Amino acid sequence: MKRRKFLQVAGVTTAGLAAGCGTGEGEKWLPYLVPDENLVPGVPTYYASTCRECPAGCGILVKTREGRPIKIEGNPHHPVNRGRLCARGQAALQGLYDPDRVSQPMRRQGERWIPISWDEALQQVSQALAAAATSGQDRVAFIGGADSGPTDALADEFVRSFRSSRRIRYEAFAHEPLREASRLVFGTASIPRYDFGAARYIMSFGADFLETFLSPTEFAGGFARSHGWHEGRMARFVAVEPRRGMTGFSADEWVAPEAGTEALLALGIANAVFRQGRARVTGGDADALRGFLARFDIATVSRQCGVASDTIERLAREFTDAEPSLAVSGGVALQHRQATQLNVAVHLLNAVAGNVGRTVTFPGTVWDRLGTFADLKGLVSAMDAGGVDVVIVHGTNPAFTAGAAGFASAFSKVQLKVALSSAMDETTALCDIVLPDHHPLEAWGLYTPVSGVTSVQQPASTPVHDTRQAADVMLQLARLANRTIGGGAEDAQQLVRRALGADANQELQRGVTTTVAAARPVRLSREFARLSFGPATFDGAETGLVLLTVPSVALYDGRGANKGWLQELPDPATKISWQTWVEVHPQTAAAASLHNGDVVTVTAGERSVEALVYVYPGVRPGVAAMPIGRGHTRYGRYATGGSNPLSLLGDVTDGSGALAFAQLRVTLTPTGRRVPLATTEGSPRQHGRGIARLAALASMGQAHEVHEPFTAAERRAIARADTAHREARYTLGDYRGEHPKWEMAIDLSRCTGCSACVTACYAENNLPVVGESQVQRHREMAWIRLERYFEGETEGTDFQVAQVPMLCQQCENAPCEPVCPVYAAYHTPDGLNGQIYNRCVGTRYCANNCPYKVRYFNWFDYGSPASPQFAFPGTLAWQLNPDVTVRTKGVMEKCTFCVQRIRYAQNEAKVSNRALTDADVQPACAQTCPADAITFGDARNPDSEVSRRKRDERGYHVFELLNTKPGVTYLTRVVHAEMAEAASGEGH
Amino acid sequence: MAVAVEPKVMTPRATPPTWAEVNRDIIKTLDPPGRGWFLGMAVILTGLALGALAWARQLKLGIGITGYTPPIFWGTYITTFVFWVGIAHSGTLISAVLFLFRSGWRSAVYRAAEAMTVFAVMTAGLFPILHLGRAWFAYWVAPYPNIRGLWSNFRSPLVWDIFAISTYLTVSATFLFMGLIPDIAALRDQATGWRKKIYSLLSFGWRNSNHEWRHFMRMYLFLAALSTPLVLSVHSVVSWDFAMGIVPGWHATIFAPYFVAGAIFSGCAMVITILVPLRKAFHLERYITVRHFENLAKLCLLTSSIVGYAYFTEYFIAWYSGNPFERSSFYNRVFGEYWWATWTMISCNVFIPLLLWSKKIRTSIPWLFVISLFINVGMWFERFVIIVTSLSHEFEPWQWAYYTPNIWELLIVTGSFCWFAMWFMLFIKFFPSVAIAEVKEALPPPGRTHAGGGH
Amino acid sequence: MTRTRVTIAGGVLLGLGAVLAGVSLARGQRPQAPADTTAAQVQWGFPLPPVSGSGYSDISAAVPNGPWPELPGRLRGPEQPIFYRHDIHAGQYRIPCLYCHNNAANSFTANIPAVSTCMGCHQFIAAADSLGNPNPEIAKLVEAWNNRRSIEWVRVYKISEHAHFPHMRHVEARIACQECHGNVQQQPRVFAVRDVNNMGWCTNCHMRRGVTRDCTACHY
Amino acid sequence: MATPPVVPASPGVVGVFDTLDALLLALRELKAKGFTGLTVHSPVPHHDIEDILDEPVSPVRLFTLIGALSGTAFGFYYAIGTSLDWELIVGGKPIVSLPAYVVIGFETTILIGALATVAGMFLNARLPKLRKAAGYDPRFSADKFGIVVMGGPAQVAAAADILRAAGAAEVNDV
Repeated sequence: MKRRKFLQVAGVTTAGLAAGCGTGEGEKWLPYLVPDENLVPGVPTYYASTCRECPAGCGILVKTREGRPIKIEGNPHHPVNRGRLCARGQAALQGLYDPDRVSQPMRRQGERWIPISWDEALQQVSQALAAAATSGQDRVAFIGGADSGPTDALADEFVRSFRSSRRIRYEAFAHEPLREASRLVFGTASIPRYDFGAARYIMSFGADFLETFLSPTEFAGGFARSHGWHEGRMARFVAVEPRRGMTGFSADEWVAPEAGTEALLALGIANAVFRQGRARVTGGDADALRGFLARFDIATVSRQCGVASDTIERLAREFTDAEPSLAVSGGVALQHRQATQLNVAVHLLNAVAGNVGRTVTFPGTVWDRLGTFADLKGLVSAMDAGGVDVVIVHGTNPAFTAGAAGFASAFSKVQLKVALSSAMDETTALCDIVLPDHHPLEAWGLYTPVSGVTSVQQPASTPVHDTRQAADVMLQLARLANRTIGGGAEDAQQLVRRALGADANQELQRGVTTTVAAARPVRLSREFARLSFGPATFDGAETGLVLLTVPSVALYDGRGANKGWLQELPDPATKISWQTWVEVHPQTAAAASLHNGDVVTVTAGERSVEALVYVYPGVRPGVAAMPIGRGHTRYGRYATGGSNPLSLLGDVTDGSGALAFAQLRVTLTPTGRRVPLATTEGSPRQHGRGIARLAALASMGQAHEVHEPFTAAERRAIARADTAHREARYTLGDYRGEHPKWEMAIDLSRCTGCSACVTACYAENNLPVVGESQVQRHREMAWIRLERYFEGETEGTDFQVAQVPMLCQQCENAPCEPVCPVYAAYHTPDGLNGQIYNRCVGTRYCANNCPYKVRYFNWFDYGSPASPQFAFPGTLAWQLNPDVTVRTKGVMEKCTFCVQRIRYAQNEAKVSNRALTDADVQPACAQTCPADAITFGDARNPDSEVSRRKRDERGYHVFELLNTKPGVTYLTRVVHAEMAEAASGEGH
Repeated sequence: MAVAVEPKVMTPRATPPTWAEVNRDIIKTLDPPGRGWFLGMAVILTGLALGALAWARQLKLGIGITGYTPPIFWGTYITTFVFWVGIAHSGTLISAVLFLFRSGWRSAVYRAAEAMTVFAVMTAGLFPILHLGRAWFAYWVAPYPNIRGLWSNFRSPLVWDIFAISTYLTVSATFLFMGLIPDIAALRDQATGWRKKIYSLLSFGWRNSNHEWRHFMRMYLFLAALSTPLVLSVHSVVSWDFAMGIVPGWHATIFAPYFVAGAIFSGCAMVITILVPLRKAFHLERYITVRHFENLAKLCLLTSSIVGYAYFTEYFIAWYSGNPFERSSFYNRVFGEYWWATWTMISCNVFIPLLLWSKKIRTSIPWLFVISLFINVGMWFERFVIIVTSLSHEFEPWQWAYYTPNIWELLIVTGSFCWFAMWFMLFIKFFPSVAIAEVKEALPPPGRTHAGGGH
Repeated sequence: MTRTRVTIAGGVLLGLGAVLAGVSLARGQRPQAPADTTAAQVQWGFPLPPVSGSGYSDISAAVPNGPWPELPGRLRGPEQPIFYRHDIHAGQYRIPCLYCHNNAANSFTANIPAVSTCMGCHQFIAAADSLGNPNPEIAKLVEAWNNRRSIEWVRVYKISEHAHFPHMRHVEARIACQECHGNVQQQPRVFAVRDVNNMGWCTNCHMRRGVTRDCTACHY
Repeated sequence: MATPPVVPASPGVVGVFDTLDALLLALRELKAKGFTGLTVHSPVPHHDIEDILDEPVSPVRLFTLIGALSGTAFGFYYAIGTSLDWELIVGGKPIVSLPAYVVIGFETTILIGALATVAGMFLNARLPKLRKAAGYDPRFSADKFGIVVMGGPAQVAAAADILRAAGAAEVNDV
């Protein structure tokens, strides 16, 4: 591990927090003792590992400079994410460098924490464990998160070695109902694997598969392949859910049934399939299903769900016409009393459409082995009864997510509570001893998200603090208690290397091994018939609004809450950051005269929380939605804003023992206060200005009228002038000779609005996190933002959502350039719109003159430790990219197509004297885009991918009539809906 | 304002003052200041200090302490900058243009107006620096030879500004001082002690001899001739700060004349605002007569209607062009979140000045004073509306926002008014605020009954 | 009156002359074709004409096994934990710069040699100076090595954070290290021969050699 | 009336006048008698005085012209020269964007023109004058006029008579 010692050449340009002040007076250099062959100061080293921000287990490459991880990118060899990453994955770094991390072992005394030595801590814990083991069976409990591989096995072994079987893999989003449904319908209690790429027709019953559901990055890739317009074909996507979230934005059609009746709707459709004689099941199954489904008469269903019966008939027809199709369900938001039934129904729908084995397979996944909410409740009651002496919590925070199970009170009854946690979160705060855990980027492991995919996890950095990996701690504890586990392995590294076998090093380099696992064939079981199907019930007055608690794209189940990047990432649906809001339908709002930003008390029974009203056409009338993840009481400086809707829930479970996240009807009572929303949203409509364009599939192919702001004569004149200018330019000083022209193409048919690009940009370009108060003033610094416009009549469900990533367009005739008095903004030879931070004096004229409004100003000194607004406190500063200047106060900044990457690649190419190719340069946003919507390259090369996409018939430039000649070409998003025309035209 | 030493009321007499009286009365204004003057000065300096503190804080923490809300990147500072540049205009107009037109009534008022011009430019010049993100690098905007081999971008209207404003300051200051020389000589000949020394120095040994007058009058003529296009150019350049931008609501060819008219409009109003108390305090009723005010009022009326016409044209063209961005921007001006600013502007600049059609009001000093105040407010709001509402409602709907100035900006703006007032207060106590020589020119020379002055 | 005409004509001529002067001056500023670097100046840039002055020692007569160069009267530059003499290593013994600062060839940043690099030679080279008495400086090095300690060298050159200087590009372009760092091979103790953050000095060299002056070549 | 004895030592004489007309009378007389080196002090310039003296037009205008022209030249020279010194393309515009430079040229025209004019005035009017002028009287800056005649004793005497005859309030030696 010495090769990653921090004995480095004195922080070679630690990204200039000292804001470049000439000579390094008195600065010290610390050379290596022995140079590390694969670490050259100034040259990045990459380590393959696995992202553990959620159970999906994406493969990552960690970019380190001088031994410090500074950026995470997807591992292109990895079958799950194919080199892409979501916002949460990008932000893992801020977990590693979390300024509020627990930096050494501590013992709690009342409310105070006293540092103790590792030895002392381990001694205490091991003795307690031994004592507990001697005093009886099952007196030790271990609560962990999703895990697999040797470390997972080790935990089991560890608990067993202390005569206990109480080991729970607790995930707040464990999708038990889906697993249970698989058992009931197909006899295998397993989470299916979905192939969105192959599906020609996708129907989602509230599964947010582009946000948090199972493996969103993987799904986004597949979804973009099938649903993204290609050669005139694209899959149709129907979102069936009472609340239309980010995933629903990509839908061609939104069907909003009464909350809790989705199961019935699904069964109704399945029934219709049979009645239309389109079912693809045969033999006994067919008869059984027909019989069962006949119970769900379409007229009745239509009445129960509030969905027209001909809609049901149509959906059935379309769903079976397309081959193969895919229906998904199991989203947390719709995890209500009837969740298992809903998943059963959707399984049946897939069965009758013949999708099972095609788009729906059962290879076995990491979720299969997760414990249920009921299991946790079992442990809670045991703890409550004093049946547990020692509890070890690792990598999960039930005190925050499982308040409903009464976790906290029972937990406090346990004699010794040990946290193997690197964060002082709610659960850790309740513990007696905290043995700080490595961050996944410091730890060893093998992770198998889906059987057949073994993803290695290795340290990319030496421990930032005095922490130890949980597995190591377990080994040491066992050793102290004279037990041998893990086959007597020394530490986790040994465990992993043993498991990898002889060619461990190659494995470590590649990061993942894939073996083709034959998906287990499944056959229909009849058990589901015993379930009782009906509308889900919700506690509370009939007049109340059904409360949907929605997992947050950024914060997941709340574990992302102490990461500034994620807190400041505008929610893709509402565009609000930092705050907790409650979504209400315009009609509901009008009736109760609620307005954006009104502070309301959300009351259920005697429990209540406060939230800000956001009037949102994406929820059904009679439904209110709140995001999960904020409202922490502990966990760190960034986490404590907002409120936690989970604290409203009672321990209601569904048939599978899962917590019913949707179980309440709530009332909203205004407090009379109003707070400006920390939103990036200006106007939610684009007023026909053709920024994010939609086109109906029907209108594609045939020459549809494209708005042309100039007459033919004008066009010729402009072209002549441009060529003249270009000719002139290439004879001028630095512009002489051949240069590439860097351009970008963004395919809106693929973009899902997931905002991974935004966080990637934060990570790559040292963007400061400015905080709630500044976002309320629209002072957020995101160089790339996602604009979300509603198109069409938003009163009903028949509207489209147009999303567009807006970043510097690198205009050839950039309006921002000529107005800068000091040439801080100018045009580079390779077609970039250069921005020289250290030359900028801050007149801000460029920003006024930018029609795309993509220039961002440093209102405060975010980069200087002396300043009250310092954005990189503590170890967060270690993440800063040394290749990018940290901007000082008073200067303008903006996207530069990651010019530092371009220059680096050019230098590399020159030194190893070969030609520069597009493959060498990828801006952070393009690199991470899970949907592969962003293409970057040299537009002067007609064969480059970007040139190809530029020539696409859907290509257009925003505000063409300004003749700014943008370097970013957008490709119109194609939708099945017919009303899309609304947004298609340039504003005229 | 200051109160004269002995408050004896002087009623305007039918007979014009003699040359001797002119000297006596005007030089009297330089008598040691009274309590009122010091009181006013105290208030002014306090305001100035507060403004300075606000700026210090802004320099330390960053310009973020203001209320700026992207995409409104320019706010009260630039608004006030344009306001002061506008104020600066009538001075030169009255002294130079009217001089060329040989309109005699200028002689009594032009000195005060010209002083106002100089100090207004000095105030305006502060704001481009004030509003910079990195004010300590303001000098980078100037094209000075430097070791980096970098120059400034002469395509940028902001660089034009540097040249226009600095030229204007230099030339108008020179013009003012040149006009002062004969008067300083008169002061010198009356003064005693240290004052005499200073005035002798400043008068360059002026002797009122034909050898001096001969060249002086030429020089004065040519300065006037040069100042006239300058005064028109300066506000045109300032207007191009906006017109050169592509922002809907800025990008209009009408801007230069529109701004120049507005500038003269606000300038004349400010002259009235200043002259009324000055005249009262110094008992200059015999020199600054109602006729002068009426003429100023007529100028206001004229320019007001030009400005009003410009407003109309803006809206008409916005509609007629069919350009959706322009249309939306102007619709938003009148009916959007900033309706209050727009309507303040229109009523103060177009409706209220209509009162001046009535001779009764035009010749009533109190009325004029009140109206002039309204016009000042209105013209500040005109710039606010042009700058802020346009920026708040640009091409990109996602980036529409609402901005209101906060306390720090207001402190600095107030400070700028105090800065202006301070200089003016000092001026009127050290130099004659009415031109001795030129007033005499307009009067019958001793031994004659009608003024044969002029050239 | 003739005087008048003359003066007028003079004024006009002055004006026109000025314009022409402007254009011609600008012409003169155009980057020239690359100045060819002689073989003597390539790679580690030695031998170069020795310079004299305070802080430099005269090594013109030095031969590898001869006596060490005289120390100049005054030493410039910051005092270092170990009195490592570039004039001996690089000057007298002619060790190429890149032998120790090898990363300059493949990275933005030139490295300070690792302790092991020093020990590479000094475990064989006796710790004794020319007069035969033990050399305390090498002793320090050995001591540090034995205690697995690194050595806290004092930094001499630092480029501002807002400028990015790719060493490898300049080495690859066969620019002598001395071009920027001065005749280090004559400096007993290294001192900053110039402010490397003087942008005009960078751009002048770039213009002389006709390479880019594009701002984003260094500033991003 | 008895004429006081003329002191031959004095190099000149000054006549102080209460009224403009008296001054003009004396002035005409002096011109008629071919007196040169007259200095007329008057609180304000007056065209009648100019008419009688009828001196050539002040050369200040040449200073203005030359100043203005070199101003224009300088403005364009500076703008063009600096743009060509380091070619930076902004907004796809040509390196030498003349229309933009007109503003610079114009402003420098005015600036240098004005300064040259002032300089011209100072040079031609021989300002600043440091020494006391012969025969100057502080009242000349208020409401009195004066004529100073320099010359030999005979001329001075003659001038004095003329001045008196024209009705000078006072006639003093200087």
